[in-house]
Amino acid sequence: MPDQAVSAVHAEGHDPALLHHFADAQQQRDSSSLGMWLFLATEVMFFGGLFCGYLIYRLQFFGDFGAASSSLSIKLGATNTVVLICSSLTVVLAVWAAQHAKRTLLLSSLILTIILGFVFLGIKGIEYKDKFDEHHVPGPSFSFENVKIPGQPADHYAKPNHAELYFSLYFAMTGLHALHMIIGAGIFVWITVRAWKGQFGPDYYTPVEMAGLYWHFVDIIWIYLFPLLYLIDRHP
Amino acid sequence: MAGQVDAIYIFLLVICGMVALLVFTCLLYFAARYRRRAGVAAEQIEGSTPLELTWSIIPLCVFMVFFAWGAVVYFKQRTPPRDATEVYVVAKQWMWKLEHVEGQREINELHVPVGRDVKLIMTSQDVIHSFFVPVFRMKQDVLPGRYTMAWFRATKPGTYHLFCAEYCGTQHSGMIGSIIVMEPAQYEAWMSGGPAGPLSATGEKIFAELGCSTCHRTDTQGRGPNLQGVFGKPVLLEDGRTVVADENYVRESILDPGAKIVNGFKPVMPTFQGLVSEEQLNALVAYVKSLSSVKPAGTSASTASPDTNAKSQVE
Amino acid sequence: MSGNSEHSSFEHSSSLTTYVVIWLALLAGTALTVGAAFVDLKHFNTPLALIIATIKATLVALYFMHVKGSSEKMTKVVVISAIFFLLLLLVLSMADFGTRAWS
Amino acid sequence: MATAVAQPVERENYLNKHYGALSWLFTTDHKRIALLYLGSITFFFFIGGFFALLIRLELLTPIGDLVQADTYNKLFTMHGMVMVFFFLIPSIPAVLGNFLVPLMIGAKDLAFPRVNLLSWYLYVIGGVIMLHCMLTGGVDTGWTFYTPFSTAYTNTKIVEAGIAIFIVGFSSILTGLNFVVTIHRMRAPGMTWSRLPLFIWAHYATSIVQLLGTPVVAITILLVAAERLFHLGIFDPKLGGDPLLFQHLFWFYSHPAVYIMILPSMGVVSEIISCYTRKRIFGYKFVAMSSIGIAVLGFLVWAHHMFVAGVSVYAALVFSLLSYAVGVPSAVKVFNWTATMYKGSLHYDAPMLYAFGFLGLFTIGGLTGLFLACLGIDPHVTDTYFVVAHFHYIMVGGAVMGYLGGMHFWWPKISGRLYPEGWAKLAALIVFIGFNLTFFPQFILGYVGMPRRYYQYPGEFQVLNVLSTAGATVLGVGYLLPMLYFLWSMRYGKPAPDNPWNAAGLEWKTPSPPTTFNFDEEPVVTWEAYNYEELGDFPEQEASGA
Repeated sequence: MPDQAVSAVHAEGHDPALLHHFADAQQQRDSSSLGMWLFLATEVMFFGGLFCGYLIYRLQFFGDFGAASSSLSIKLGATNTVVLICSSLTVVLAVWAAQHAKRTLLLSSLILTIILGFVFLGIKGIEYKDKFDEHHVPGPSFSFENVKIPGQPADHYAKPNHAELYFSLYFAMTGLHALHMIIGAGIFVWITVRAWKGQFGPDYYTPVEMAGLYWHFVDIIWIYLFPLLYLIDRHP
Repeated sequence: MAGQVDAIYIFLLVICGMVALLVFTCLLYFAARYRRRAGVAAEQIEGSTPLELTWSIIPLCVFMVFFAWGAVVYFKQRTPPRDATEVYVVAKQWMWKLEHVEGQREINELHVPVGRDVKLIMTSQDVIHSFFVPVFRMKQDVLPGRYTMAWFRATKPGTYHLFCAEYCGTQHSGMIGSIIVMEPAQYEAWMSGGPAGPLSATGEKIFAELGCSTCHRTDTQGRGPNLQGVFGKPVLLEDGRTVVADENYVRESILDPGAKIVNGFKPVMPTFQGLVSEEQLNALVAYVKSLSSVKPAGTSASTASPDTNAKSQVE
Repeated sequence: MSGNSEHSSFEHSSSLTTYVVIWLALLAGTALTVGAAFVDLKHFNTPLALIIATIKATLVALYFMHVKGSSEKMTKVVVISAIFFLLLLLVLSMADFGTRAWS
Repeated sequence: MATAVAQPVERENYLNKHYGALSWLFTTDHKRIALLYLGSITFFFFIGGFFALLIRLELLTPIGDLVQADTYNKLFTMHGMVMVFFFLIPSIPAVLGNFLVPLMIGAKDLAFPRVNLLSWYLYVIGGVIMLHCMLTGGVDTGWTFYTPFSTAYTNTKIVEAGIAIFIVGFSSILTGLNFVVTIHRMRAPGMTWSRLPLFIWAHYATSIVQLLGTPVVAITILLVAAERLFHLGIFDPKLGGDPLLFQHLFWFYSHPAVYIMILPSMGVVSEIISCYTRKRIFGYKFVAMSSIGIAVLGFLVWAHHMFVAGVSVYAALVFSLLSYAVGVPSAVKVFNWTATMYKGSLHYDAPMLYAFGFLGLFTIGGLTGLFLACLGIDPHVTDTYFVVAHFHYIMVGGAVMGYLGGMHFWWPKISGRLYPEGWAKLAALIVFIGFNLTFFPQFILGYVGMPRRYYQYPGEFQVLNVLSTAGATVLGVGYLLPMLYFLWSMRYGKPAPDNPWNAAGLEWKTPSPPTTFNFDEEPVVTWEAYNYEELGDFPEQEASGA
């Protein structure tokens, strides 16, 4: 029997969501908010390692990276960016709804967020399938023969091994981002279930806000990933 | 070089020794002097910012002296003299393969004359190794995929340890050898007994076999740039950058021609990645170097003394 | 807009219109960055794309993540230190890779 | 020596409030989680120590005759990985930190108790995976697992070890996160930042490093695993990848990690020195700020591990300069501790002996760090036993001495029992002698040129290696003693009063061992930190001679 359930005797006018060791709800909300922001700081450094590798290799092999990046479809990338931005909006609406006890708006925006999340993952799946078909997945099956380097005179061909390096980075970064999307979607399903049970209201909406912070962070990562991976050297 | 490293080491040893001694005597003296005595209470001292500032600033200044002196020694260690005799080193899992420019090939041993600068041009065939000669106080990691340089000048004949200092697998501790420093006379005798011609000659042979000469012509303007006198000089690239044609540039141009295309030329050169072994690569680099008069050592046709040759070449 | 019960302070929320405006700005930013990619600005393409992305990221952080209105100064400290240490990693490793061509 | 054991009056405390395995395995009480951590890290400490002894035995003779070359390579790799990730990084923060941070700031518990328990479970899961990896083949790349060797030229269990380290790294992140939020949010009224004990400052600085550094090694390990499993050749030279990128990302974390190991010990030493000299630490602000200084500057210096690795000359200049800057806060701490002794009323119990040991050995370790940061000397001494001696002086001489000192200092509070003073002083002496005998010869070995991680070595190095092995055995005995008499004291030790050393600090205001919620009513802090002028002298311990 975990300890804090025993602690009911301590808190006077016990608010069900108030954990025993916090003095009041405000202290608890501030702690969760600070805790989540610190976790997001670790995530910034986690993706930071990948961005560092990307920065260094892109400066070394600019032409080949441009050629490899041109093989990605901008349409899908741009739609994914729009999808994520919309999901950020629905998340903000959800938090606002929880604060103002608007149950239907809360539930609908949460569900919309989850749907948009899965739309993003769907589009990502299509892109990955294209890469599989075009043999652009690093490994023995990788082939990137005679692809011209954009912006260079006609007979400049990209080096296959540098292109494989690009796709290694591409799959590492977008794969890690997609994994975070899946975790995010899972969190929102859990939040929706709790919202359905009516646990959130004007005086207790922290979980929705924390899930929102996480989702916005994952959106910010994609805001950087999209131009860096998709939009190198696209001009004629 | 070893003398300078020892000098700075002793300098640090003395200063750090004094600081350590000072701290330890203070500790022991305070420990004895301010032992707990009945009725004598400790005197609360808040701390004194000026004192603390002094023992922050003074160490920083002393550290800057260490840094500056160390940086000077490091720079000297990292810039090989221009006229050093060159030895190509290929590190492989658990052995050192060394080739003199004059053509001698050695495994785990390096014969060098006393008093002459020796420049090592090193690369690895597999993992990271590290060329470490404790007596010369010299260590330099050897990386796969590019050249790293190191140099030394032996001052006393003898046989000295050569270790691999970067962990490289099962026989990491077996990857040792020796540097044999000989009197110049002995060295010449050892050299003359050596096999085939100089490394650049083998390089020339490979240059012809692989068909490089069809594009890189010396007489007329072929499809590839004329390599005469290219080595060591800045090269204007197609995208406006200028790079100095050093060993790494030549190596990269052979293995990855598209990376730095010379201004005014087409990227038609195929890659030789996987077609050329490390030893052949070293020979080709030695040959390209020998085409440029900057390097006097035992090169092809021109027999005139290096200085005049350099001038005539430049006009 | 603030809720009825007194002890729940809502400095963390702003009006719906702000959210929609920010949302439109983000969409515009996306369109701009895609459009700009097709214009040949020599070596300004990448910095421009990064500037647009940074503006979008700051908008999301300030308004959607409520960094702007929140009375909590620790949030700002954490955000700034995270960015500082990330730049530390990028800049100091560039100190090595960037200067290799000099020697 | 065990006088008639006076049965302690049975008072409800965190140890006897609940019984049974479940109450321990599902506890969210920071004190119980500290004890869970204590058990698990001691277990790993003796595994790592066992490997160390095998390494030293092998090096008794120049030729490799105790174990095969591969086994030796796995021994030093496992010694490194177990000691760094499973003992040194969690030891003080997870045991003493978990136990004392809430007590010292007057809180009932950490900010996120369940996250704290999750952190321990992650540690155990990581530990089990590492144990499985060791028992079924181990890893032979060195704890630094440099590419391309770790990604392409070995088929030992890198991915499994990587997953174990990733999980344990996550546990370290969660501990750091818990501490930062607790220190910010849950201080008792009156406990302002300038009244915080220096132990808390040290743990705050450690948590900054844990939070911002560990994720980078996490992504580096994932990339190595991705390269081995899915051919994502980010470090593969054949694809144009750069092995130095791995080293940059690895050392970006692994240098600040050494500050994760040493900063908590500095916090412990500050507490011990102020108690046993009955004095305020000299220059509280400087010592507190130097902890934060070390944590932040620690992130700027990582490439001094790579001066000979092929980085550009200019990068080496930048990092050597910054490495000297990070030396200054450590120097300030040592000078301030020494100045604290001045006009003190010194008393020599075991914790104080460990604090003196820390001061001596950390000073030598720090000063030899200056040799390694110097660009002139580093090419000669890096990757030799000079570097091995340097970081053992800091980690074993500094961190472990601090850890043992802290364990003795707070043992009465943790277990409610007094440890046998005589045995403790003896153990401290043995540890000090054994340590110096083990590692001082290695400085000379290093400068003479014996490379690191060598299974066989030329004959002329043997004498120093024999000395070092002799020292290792003494050190091994020295480390066994505390475990024995601590366990002994749990059963037979004298019951400890609430404040056996009459020390300053909120944790001494709770009964020992404390109740589950630490403070019956919320404490209000009105006194400055280390107010020894009000606390007066050291208590006359009737059994102080035992």
